[in-house]
Amino acid sequence: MARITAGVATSHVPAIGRAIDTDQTQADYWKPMFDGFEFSRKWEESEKPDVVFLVYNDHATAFSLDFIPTFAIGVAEDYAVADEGFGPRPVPAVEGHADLAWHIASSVIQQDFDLTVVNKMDVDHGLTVPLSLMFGQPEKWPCKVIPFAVNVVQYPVPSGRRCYNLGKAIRKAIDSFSEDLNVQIWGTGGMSHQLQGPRAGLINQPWDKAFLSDMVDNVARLVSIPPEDYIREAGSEGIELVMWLIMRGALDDQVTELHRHYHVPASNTAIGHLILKNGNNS
Amino acid sequence: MARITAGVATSHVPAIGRAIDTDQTQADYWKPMFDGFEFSRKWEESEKPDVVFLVYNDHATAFSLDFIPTFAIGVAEDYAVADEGFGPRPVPAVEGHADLAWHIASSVIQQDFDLTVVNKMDVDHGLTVPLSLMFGQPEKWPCKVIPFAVNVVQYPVPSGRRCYNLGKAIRKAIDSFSEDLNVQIWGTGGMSHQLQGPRAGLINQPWDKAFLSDMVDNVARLVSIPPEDYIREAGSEGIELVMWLIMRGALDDQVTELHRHYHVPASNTAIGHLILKNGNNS
Amino acid sequence: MSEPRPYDDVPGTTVFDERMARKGYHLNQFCMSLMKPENRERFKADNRAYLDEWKMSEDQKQAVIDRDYNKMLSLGGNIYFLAKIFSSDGLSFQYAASTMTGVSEEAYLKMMLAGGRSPDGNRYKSEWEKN
Amino acid sequence: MSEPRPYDDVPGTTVFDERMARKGYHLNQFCMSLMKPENRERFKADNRAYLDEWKMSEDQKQAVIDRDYNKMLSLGGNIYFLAKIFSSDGLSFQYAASTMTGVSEEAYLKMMLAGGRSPDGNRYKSEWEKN
Ligand SMILES: [Fe+3]
Ligand SMILES: [Fe+3]
Repeated sequence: MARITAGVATSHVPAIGRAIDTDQTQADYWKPMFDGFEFSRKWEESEKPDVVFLVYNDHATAFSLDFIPTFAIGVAEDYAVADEGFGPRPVPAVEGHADLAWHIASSVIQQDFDLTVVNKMDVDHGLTVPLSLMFGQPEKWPCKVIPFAVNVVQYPVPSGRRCYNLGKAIRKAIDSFSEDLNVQIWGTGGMSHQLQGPRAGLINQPWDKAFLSDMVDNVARLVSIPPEDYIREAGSEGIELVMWLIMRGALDDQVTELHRHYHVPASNTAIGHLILKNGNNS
Repeated sequence: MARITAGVATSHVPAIGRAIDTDQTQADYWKPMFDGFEFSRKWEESEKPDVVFLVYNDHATAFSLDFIPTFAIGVAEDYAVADEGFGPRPVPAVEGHADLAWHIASSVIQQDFDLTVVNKMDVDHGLTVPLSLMFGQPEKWPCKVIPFAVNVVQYPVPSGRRCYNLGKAIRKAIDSFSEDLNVQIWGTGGMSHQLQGPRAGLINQPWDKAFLSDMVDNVARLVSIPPEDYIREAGSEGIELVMWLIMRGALDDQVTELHRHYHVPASNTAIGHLILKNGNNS
Repeated sequence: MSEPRPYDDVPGTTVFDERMARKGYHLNQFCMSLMKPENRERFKADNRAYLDEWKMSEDQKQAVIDRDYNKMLSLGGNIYFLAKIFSSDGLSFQYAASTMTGVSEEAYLKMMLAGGRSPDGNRYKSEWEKN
Repeated sequence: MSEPRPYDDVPGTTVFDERMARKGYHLNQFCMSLMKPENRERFKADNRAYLDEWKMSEDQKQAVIDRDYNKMLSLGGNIYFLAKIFSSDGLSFQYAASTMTGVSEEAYLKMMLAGGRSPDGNRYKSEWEKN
């Protein structure tokens, strides 16, 4: 039986990708940010997940305004790394897990989530930056990845509660997959940031820190946050945090916190990171 | 306030489009089928709807396997008529109602239906054949159209109950639109037919006739029909009938039947047609 | 992926579920390409050469060349995609359906005019096996 | 379409909802076209000529030529789409953000290093109007 062993939350800023790809992770500006992921890379080396179910958002890369799916699941065998305007990041292509992805798609649609099923899509920094943060710079990613794209660009975006309930449906799907697989679910994006307008640069550290804590043991508060509160308190792009709730919904009510990291700034963004072991047995 | 005044159900076979476009509607084969729509065209002339919310499915035209949305709503100003392999049908382009479409999209997403929002798409016979049946061959379609595409091609497709509940959400959205508009909702596709395999040509007249009756006053039975029953009883393509349930969900519990027509065959398909006035005041 | 489905016992019918969609991805995308006139021309000029541009199995290619629609269905083809092939050939859905049922187009048309194939005896595979 | 939204009172912020998405459709699709190197080259060679190929308003075109990102936002641009413009110019998100806040990139960087813009005083338009 496939089982979700852990949930990972992490921001996914493009500048982080650039810092890695241009070998600046030890520069003064970046070092404190990357230091917080050292534990995580070592932990992944011992965890050796078979599959990462990776919740992210497309940033006007695979999806133009012609076609905006609220939720899209990738069921392909592989995914090319997108050219976001500077050429593709120099990272390995992403291998999918079509069997599990199709199983999840089928199960979750039958649980009344109206997914778009995607056989071909290029993946942008939203997906590749978390892989780099957690796995470093291997020749080949050490596991398969199921990309799950959430619309957080064009309003209305799905509510935090909808996302959390979707996480529960994904959990049910993974639990019912017959192959023995170590599956992690990652929720990416956030934390507070605003990239646009005269209010750009907004960072709300107390709000972010409360969010990190409540991800562990008070998710009920988080699922009730309406979109306007994310915008007001965490900046217009802080809404990405609803994707963390998909991850949280897929875990047990009780989880064990293995690691937490918070750093300001990375470019315009507050970096938040959590590793939650599924269940309360440590 | 916008209001849904009526629901229309009708099949949408490509051969019907060809019969219209090549002037064969009075041929022996076709006449009885088209006669059943004479009432409907006259009725539309006096109803003069402002907008038709048209539920249909794309038949591997706008959506390839690269990208299959469970539910997609068109929010564009206009839609081109698709070339399905013989050149586009010689019918007018379709004008959208972007204001109302966006309003519905926003409302329905906030009611936890995970729509894909589409700004550009060509529309195939699934959409244009019903327009021809109901409006004849005008220079210009007499109303605006909001295309709503449902995946009934790649399993799992949305359940009948999910479709019915979606209809209720659409109703709520239309009821809350401030402009005074006469809106009809059409559910298209069906009735029994199977286009593939050694069982092709299946037609289940008693089943279809019961479905037509229960659309009027026993929809509770219909929403409980599981997908495998559609396949077994109404042929592999009979599953299109779940789209009628979206239309039915958007109407009052009580409706007044204005017109019913049933004819076998049109090419491989049993043709069913209903006009339901919203509410039980005739 | 191989759990049984409640529709697996319907005879003479291939439900296009994820098992089939995966098998048929390249076959169906090839079909989709026939919506462009220039591709139709190239395909008609040389079926084999055009098919060789696609990541399809040899079985799939041969089934296309043979216009064996039942075979294509069993190899993951979906009927709405396969329709692009017989449309390119200038043939109708009714003709294609008749070839899948193994009768002449005339006999098929006659059956449809008489009300179509009855569901009686055609609901379960077991009913077909008896005969 | 003009009902107020609960986020309308957030200052200095344009939420990309359907009101903006409709306004900005062609502007954003133009931006998307800059993901192709050949389009970037043509755009860079002659901004105006390239923009004239798109169904954009004159205001939108002028805002692009002026690299006035706040103006583009007000005309329906979405920041992830607009990013294709400053990426084509070889400029960073941080630089673009600084131009939108009306300070130098240096001053903006300093603010970020000091922990970013505080939410205090920046939650409601009324707070900005007082100042
Ligand atoms: Fe992001
Ligand atoms: Fe159809």
